Amino acid sequence: MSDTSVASPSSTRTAKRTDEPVLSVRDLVVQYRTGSGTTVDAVNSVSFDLYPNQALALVGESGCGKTTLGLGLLRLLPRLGHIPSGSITYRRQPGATPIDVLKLNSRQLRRWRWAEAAMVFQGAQSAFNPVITIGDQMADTLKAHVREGERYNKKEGIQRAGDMLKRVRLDPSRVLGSYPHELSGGMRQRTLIAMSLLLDPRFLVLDEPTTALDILTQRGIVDLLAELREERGFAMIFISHDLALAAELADRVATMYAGQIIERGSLHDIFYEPRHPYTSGLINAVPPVVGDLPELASIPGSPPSLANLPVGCSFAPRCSYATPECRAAEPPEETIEARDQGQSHEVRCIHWREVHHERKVIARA
Amino acid sequence: MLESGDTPLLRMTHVDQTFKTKKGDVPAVQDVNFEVGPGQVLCLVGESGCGKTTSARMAGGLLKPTGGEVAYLGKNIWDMDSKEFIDYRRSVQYVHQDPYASLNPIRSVAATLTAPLLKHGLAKNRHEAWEQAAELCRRVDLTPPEAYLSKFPHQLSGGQRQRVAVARALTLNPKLIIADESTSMLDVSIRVGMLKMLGKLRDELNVGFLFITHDLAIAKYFGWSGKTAVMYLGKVVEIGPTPEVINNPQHPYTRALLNAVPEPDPDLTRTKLPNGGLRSSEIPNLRELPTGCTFHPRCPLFEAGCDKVVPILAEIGPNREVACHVTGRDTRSQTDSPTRELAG
Amino acid sequence: MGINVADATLEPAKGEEPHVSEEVVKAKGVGPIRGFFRELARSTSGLIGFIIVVLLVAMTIFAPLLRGNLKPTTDYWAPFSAAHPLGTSGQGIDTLAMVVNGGKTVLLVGFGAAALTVLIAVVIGSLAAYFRGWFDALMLQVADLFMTIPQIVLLAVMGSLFRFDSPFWLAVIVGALSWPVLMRSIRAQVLTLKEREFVEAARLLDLGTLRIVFVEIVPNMASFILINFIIAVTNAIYAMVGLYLLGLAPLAGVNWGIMVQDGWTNGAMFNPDALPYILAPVAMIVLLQLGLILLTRSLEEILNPRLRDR
Amino acid sequence: MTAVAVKSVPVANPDRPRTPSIWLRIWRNYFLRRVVRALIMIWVVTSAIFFLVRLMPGNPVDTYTNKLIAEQGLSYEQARAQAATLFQFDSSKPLILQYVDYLNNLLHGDMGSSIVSSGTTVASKVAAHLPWTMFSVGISMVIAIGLGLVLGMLMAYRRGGIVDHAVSVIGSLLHAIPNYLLAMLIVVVGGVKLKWFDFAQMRGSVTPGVQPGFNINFIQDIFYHAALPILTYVLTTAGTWALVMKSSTTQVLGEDYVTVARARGLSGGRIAGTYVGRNAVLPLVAQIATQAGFVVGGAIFVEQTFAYDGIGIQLYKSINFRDYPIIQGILLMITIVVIFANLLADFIYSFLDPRIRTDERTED
Amino acid sequence: SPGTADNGNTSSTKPSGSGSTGGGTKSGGEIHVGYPFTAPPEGTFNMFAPANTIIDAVGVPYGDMLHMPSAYYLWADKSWIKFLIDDYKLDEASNTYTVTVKDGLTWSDGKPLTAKDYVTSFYCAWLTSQPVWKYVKDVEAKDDKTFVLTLKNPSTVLERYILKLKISDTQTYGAIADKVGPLIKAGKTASDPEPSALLAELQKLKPADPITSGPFKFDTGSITNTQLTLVKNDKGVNADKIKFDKVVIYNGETPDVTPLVQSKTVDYATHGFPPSTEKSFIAAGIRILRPPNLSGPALFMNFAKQPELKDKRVRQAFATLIDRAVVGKVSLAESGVGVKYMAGFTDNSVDEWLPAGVKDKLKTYDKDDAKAESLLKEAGWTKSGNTWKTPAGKDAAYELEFPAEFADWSAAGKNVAEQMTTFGIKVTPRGVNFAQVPVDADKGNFQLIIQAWGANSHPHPYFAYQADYLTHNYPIAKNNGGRGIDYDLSAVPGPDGKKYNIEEQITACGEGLDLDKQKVQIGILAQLFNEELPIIPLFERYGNNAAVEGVRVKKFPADDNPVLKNPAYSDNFVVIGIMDGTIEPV
Ligand SMILES: Nc1ncnc2c1ncn2[C@@H]1O[C@H](COP(=O)(O)OP(=O)(O)OP(=O)(O)O)[C@@H](O)[C@H]1O
Ligand SMILES: Nc1ncnc2c1ncn2[C@@H]1O[C@H](COP(=O)(O)OP(=O)(O)OP(=O)(O)O)[C@@H](O)[C@H]1O
Ligand SMILES: [Mg+2]
Ligand SMILES: [Mg+2]
Repeated sequence: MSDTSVASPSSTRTAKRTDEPVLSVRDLVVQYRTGSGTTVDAVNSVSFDLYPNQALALVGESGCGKTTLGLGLLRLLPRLGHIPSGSITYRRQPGATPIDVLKLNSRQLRRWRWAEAAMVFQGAQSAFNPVITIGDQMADTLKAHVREGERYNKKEGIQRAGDMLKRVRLDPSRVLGSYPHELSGGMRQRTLIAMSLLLDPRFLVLDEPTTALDILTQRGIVDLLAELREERGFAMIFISHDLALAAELADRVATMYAGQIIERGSLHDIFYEPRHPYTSGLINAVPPVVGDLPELASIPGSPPSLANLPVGCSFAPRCSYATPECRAAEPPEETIEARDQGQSHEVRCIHWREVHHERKVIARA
Repeated sequence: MLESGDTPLLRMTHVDQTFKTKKGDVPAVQDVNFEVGPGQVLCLVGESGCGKTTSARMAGGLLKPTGGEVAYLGKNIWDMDSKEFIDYRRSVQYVHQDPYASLNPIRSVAATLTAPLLKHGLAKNRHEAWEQAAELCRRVDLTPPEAYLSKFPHQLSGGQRQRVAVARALTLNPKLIIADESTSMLDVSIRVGMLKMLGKLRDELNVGFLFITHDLAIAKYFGWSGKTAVMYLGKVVEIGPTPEVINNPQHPYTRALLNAVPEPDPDLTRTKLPNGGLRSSEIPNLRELPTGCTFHPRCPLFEAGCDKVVPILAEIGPNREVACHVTGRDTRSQTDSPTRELAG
Repeated sequence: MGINVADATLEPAKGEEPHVSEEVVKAKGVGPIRGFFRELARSTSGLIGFIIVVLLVAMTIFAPLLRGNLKPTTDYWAPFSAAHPLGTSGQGIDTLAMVVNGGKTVLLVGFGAAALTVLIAVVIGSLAAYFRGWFDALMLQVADLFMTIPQIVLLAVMGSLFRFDSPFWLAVIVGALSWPVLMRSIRAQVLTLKEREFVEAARLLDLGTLRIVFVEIVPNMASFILINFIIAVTNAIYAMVGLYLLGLAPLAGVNWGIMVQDGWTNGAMFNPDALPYILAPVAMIVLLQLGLILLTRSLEEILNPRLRDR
Repeated sequence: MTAVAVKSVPVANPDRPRTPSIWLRIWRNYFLRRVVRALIMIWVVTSAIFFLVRLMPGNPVDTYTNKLIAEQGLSYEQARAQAATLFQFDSSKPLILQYVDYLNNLLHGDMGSSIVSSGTTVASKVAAHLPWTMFSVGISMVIAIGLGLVLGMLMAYRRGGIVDHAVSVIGSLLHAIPNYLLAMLIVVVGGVKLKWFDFAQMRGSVTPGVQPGFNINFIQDIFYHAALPILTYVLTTAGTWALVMKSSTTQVLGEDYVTVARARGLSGGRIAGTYVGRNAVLPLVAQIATQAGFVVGGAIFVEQTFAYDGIGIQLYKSINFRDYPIIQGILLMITIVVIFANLLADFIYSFLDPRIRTDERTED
Repeated sequence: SPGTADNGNTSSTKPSGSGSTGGGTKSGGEIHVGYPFTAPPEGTFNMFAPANTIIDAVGVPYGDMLHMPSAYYLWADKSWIKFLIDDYKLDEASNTYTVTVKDGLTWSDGKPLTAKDYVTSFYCAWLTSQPVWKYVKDVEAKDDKTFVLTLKNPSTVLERYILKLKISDTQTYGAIADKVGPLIKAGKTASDPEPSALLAELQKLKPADPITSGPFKFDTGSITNTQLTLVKNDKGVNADKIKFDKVVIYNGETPDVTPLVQSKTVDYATHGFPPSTEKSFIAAGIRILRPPNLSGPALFMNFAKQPELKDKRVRQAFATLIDRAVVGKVSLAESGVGVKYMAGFTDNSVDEWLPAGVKDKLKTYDKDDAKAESLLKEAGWTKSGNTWKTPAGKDAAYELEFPAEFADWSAAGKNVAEQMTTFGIKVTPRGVNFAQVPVDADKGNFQLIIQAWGANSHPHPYFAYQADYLTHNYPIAKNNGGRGIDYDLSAVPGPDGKKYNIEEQITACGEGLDLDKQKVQIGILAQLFNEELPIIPLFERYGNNAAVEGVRVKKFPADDNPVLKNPAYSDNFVVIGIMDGTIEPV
């Protein structure tokens, strides 16, 4: 990858789906060191491919390692986190030489981040420097990625930042001059989204980008993301626990549980024919908004502690399909037939054949 | 508006909050009125930045209103003597919206949870406090508690932090909980568990809730027996019993919100109208509010005059109030009560 | 400090049984000292620092046993020799013996004054920032007053009225005069910290103002306070030397400060034979500070969980 | 529909007067209020200095009288009279009257004249010596703080690395050597023993005969002479700044927005400067401000060692001579500077940290 | 005795047409000396400005080469080197003193130096209350050469006052001095309002370029606070003999000057160097000259607070138990010489001032612990273990105060404390600010304190006794609000059994012109002092002037040269050597 061409917004981005993924992750493990020398595998042997213009939803229980995975992809792990094994390969364009992200030096990494790979963080409150204005932080981002030999054009920068803010339905005249603490939680989150799109990255990790947003804004953002994705062809990883949002936005869905991707497949495969009991339970737990008060189904039991995972399938203790084999060995990832053509569907459950998901019929007012 | 003659736990009357910034005043909350009684739930929904958190902060005594009155058990909290205020403080707990900021980075979960227990004598010794903290963890699904108690916030995921924050609010057995988006980072399954747990508090211990959420499904689920207030640009535009607000929304804004709720069904959810059917997705600037009804630039029911006259929050039925010229008129023409009544 | 050191040692080991809490609770009771050493060993340099400090303190305590002969000889300003490894003073006293024996007052004054400085600064600074209003305004004025009142003059006056004879009073004097700078820094930090939501949360739990300030807020800047404490130790020692140099504190007894003063007035730095007399006490002070600084490495990690990496 | 009718008016604050008087407005104005407070502070400190100075043991007339009696065998009355005329200072005048005179003169911009060396006004003395101190200490402060902050950040960035250890050791070593001793060692070792520089030439502030003015010659010369004091100050203070900055930076480095800034691909320099540095420096602003006193007060023994013509050594001398007006004059300068530097620090602080600024406004 | 001083004397008494003849010795050399001075703006060239001005600083001793006194004294052979005068004569009958000014002297501006300038100088001295006027009624210039002083009361001390007064030029000071004559005639005293106003006027003068009579003048443009340069004044006294073109004076106190000496930048410095520094000088091959200083530190006791010390045997015991030689050695190495005769004035002058036989009667209090013990026991003290108890039964424990900043005095204080403690009298040393020490001394806020004995401004013992008996005792201390050591001076038993009033005795010893009569009085005083020991002199201080030979200066006077008996601060031998050309550049 050449450093100089990074920030180009002009090149044709509406690449067609090919066999070349923009990002392919293989057997990625992320560990956190904790006190007294122990480590926990917050991400455990995760593999997936992300193709240009594709939206991959990463759903899963709280604490299962979604954020960690996202941070790992950008090599932004905190000092006690590290990647002991696995690979992350990035391809700017189909046909371009692949880049081993884990081997980038800090300078290359700096250029790569945000211009090629951006991330919207969970907890936007602390994502901004509290003592400088949003406008300045936007400008900083733009300035950091001006191409060599070029100078940062202040007016153009403000223009670009303003445009982006408008797209997330914020008033640039107000937000640009504000300090982070002067914005409401949702406004901060939108500002962060606007900032993430500022440089037209090739792929975007969105870590629960809409948790703090109301439905209309959420919708606006989702529509916006879809629209921008259409327009610019970037890929995205949409981390969320909200299946409904994933349903709205994603092409593919990966379900995580206790550090592992336990199922991945196309949108329809996952929502209509989930093969992992956990995925199925998750979908069933979403409460409908209209109609009378329903009895909510939830997955029995509680998520396991990563430090103390059960042997075998980690979902087994909560699983109604569980058998002694499940508790004996970790289930391998199996590829099963997909509903959609040209899509794959993988699942880590030895009982996948037994799992039959009832599609809920949602009553509309 | 209160069914029985109970004094409400919390009552906000004509509450205003205007932030002074160097670029001008920001009227974040204007003339907000509501009450929460014991065992009741008031859900506050609305667009981002509409003043939900600000209202909640005023209700929690964290921010002094620039106008109006916040009363706890009938007494203005800013006129309380210190003993009364302490009582209020302990009885009203608040869960912050952002668990990344509301946990002390250098205090372990155990320290966070045991501190109030020990301080207020709810636990006799460290051992007991530890046990209770573990129990609290279990209640918010942080199991096994031992794995979490000794962790520090930076070692927790977003949802785990949020649960710690909730657990902390429960330590003092409060009478009223103000929960600001306190399940937003939880996945559905855990969220349901949490809501059930909170619902139990509500039903069995008569705890009142001011429940802020943007997720109407949650408002519906948790606030079914209570009320829901919809805020827009610092004002309450619709308020009423939750089933009615959800199933029979009157304000065009509420309707738009409901229209926009996503469904966990790819085919279905993609048939929804963009913008929830609104004319514009632009959220006006609080410093330059639109004239008349502040919603008029986006309102699908816009009529001439909406941009001139400010609608008042008027009663349209038992316990139902809406601030809309159009739908208000339609419903009120039957009830014939043009003036607004204030509760209590 | 409000940090519960024991808390920090409770990282569960992998594979602990669910009802481990019992043991953990018990560990709280027994482990502080062992835990403290385990924490210390987090960082090699921290451990080295700790050893240096302990050795220095031990040296001052056991000084009379180590090298107790402070009797003068007739060999004034003697150079290095086997009998006098660091030479002798102008009075013919063995320099090494003076160095070994001269630490007690200095350490007492240094630590005492620094503790007082930090204590006043932290208490006043954090409370002023937390309460704001008249208390803050008043304390700022008092701090400004203390900061601007010329100390030489003040000390000259006080020196003529009182006798700063005991180390205790020296520590009080030095400590009482040097808190304002740190107080302002602390205040500035608390001003920001108290706006954090976790402080709000603590207030909502009615944890009590003092607890909020000193347990929730202040430990967040523990390492900052710590480093300032160490700097305050050295500063206090030299403030004391300054008092001696300006003739404002009585020269009585053997101590590093007086050695520096005496060496300075007697031009010890001009004579290679006499140089150890002035440099040895300075070296001791350097060593003390170095030990403390290295020690902070461990303490920092104890106090700030985010820094721990092992 | 007449929906307008009952639009509720926000409850106005009734007890706030409509048009506050000018004094009230001044009082309300945060900045003005702080300035007024600072002025009062200066008055308090000035008064305190006035009385403290006179409480110091010995006074110039007595000291001189004693000297005359002892050395020249005059009668007490004779000696006393001579001393009194010599010093143009009458210690028998009631203190309170002296004080009133002093304040009165001060208000008219007159800081008085030396009583030990007649005809020398305090103003001329300050004007002659203060610039040197401000020059040498000022430059060293800038260098030391700059260096210290950079090193401190480096240490925090590479916590546990070689820079960290090296600077820790060297920094605490230098901090623990008092500046006067270091100055002397520089002279003795560098100047006399190793002859790295011509110490005799470098003494003082200017080379005799070099004419002051804006010319290369003069500027070179003053830097040449200031080099050793600057070196001493920098060496003895930079380490401290580094250590303090390190601990402050370490705290900031843990903040999420730093991670986010890294994610945004900001250059290391930008992050270090605006995201880490700026936030880490906040708690140091107050400490830096208090160095203002040092900038105008100088370091007595360092100036003495290098025969640098600064105000510190003058203060020391005037204290030894009990030259009240000079002591007062110099201390007054220091007071003013320190107080205003603190004031400035407060303003700068509220400028650097917007969270405080709004807080200030809503509260006052 | 022969030697340089003698040569100097003879040569300078010869009239010399200055500047015009025989100036072939110019070699363009420089001599660098160290001395503290105050640079402008507060340092002025005004000779009558108060202390702490440039002239004052340069005045001792190098200023003597600018504004010359009439003569320099050779202490060893008690003769004068006359610089400005041909002769001086006392006429007892008319009670006048006549000074004859040399012919052909000129100021650096070319004007002649005449008796008129003497009048100017003495009138200005009247305004500044110089001690000479204690003995003088009025002065006048009979003609250009003849200057006459009319005396109030003649005294032996007067000669020195007259001859050592620096002569200042009428050009600068005349206008003010002229107004003094009428004031004196009108019977005013210097402290009256008119003279005071005049004095203020005098002190405000700021001559831009001082006119000098000596062989040097200021290079006014080159003065900084680190150094100043004196350049040759060809018209000045002895200008033709001087071998140096420039005198560079480096500003600074002991610690500042030390490295300059070490690096041999400075050739001669009069500072009192502490022993360790001195050691390093010697190691570097720098010579140490040891001129006398006639005074030193003494142990003062507070009799009001410690009545047990009122017993003279106790004081004698103290003097016996303290090894004064050690104290001197510790404080100033070779230059601190333990006091031998305990006469109250310098041991050097004992032969000169004591009547025959008295010297032998003086006790020398040699270190003798047994003797000290018996003295204490006689006085009722007891010893238990290693601790002495006073007759009142208290442990003998004292605190000894001394100025912390003075290296020699503080070393002396510590050493005395050490010695006494070893002996069993616990003495805690306590160094305090030097400005506070005299205040404490006068107010009586001390138990034991180190202060000066003897006097170095004037060789007459009268001055030494003033310092010993009066300065920190009630007669003078009362003016500072205390009673000092509170030693009763009114009826001290003398060697002859008579009771003496010390104050009267001191006055008597300085009065009149009859030296023998004075000596008798001095003899009595010396015995009184020696027996009573109101204070215990510890050592006599000698200078340890650093002298660098071979860099710029060829040689300084040899150690056995009697000129080295001159004190360094007055009648300085280096000044003499420069003036007469015996000190030369290499
Ligand atoms: N300290 C402040 N200074 C200035 N404006 C503020 C401040 N705090 C909040 N605001 C403004 O007040 C408005 C309401 O904010 P608030 O936090 O109550 O919104 P919210 O309804 O909670 O939104 P969200 O759902 O996004 O959290 C916003 O426009 C916000 O920018
Ligand atoms: N620094 C750390 N040290 C140790 N464990 C950590 C650390 N950070 C996170 N963890 C643990 O790693 C697991 C995964 O955390 P992560 O933040 O990736 O979860 P998540 O899937 O994003 O959850 P959420 O939806 O709640 O944000 C959690 O169990 C958490 O406790
Ligand atoms: Mg997460
Ligand atoms: Mg909010």
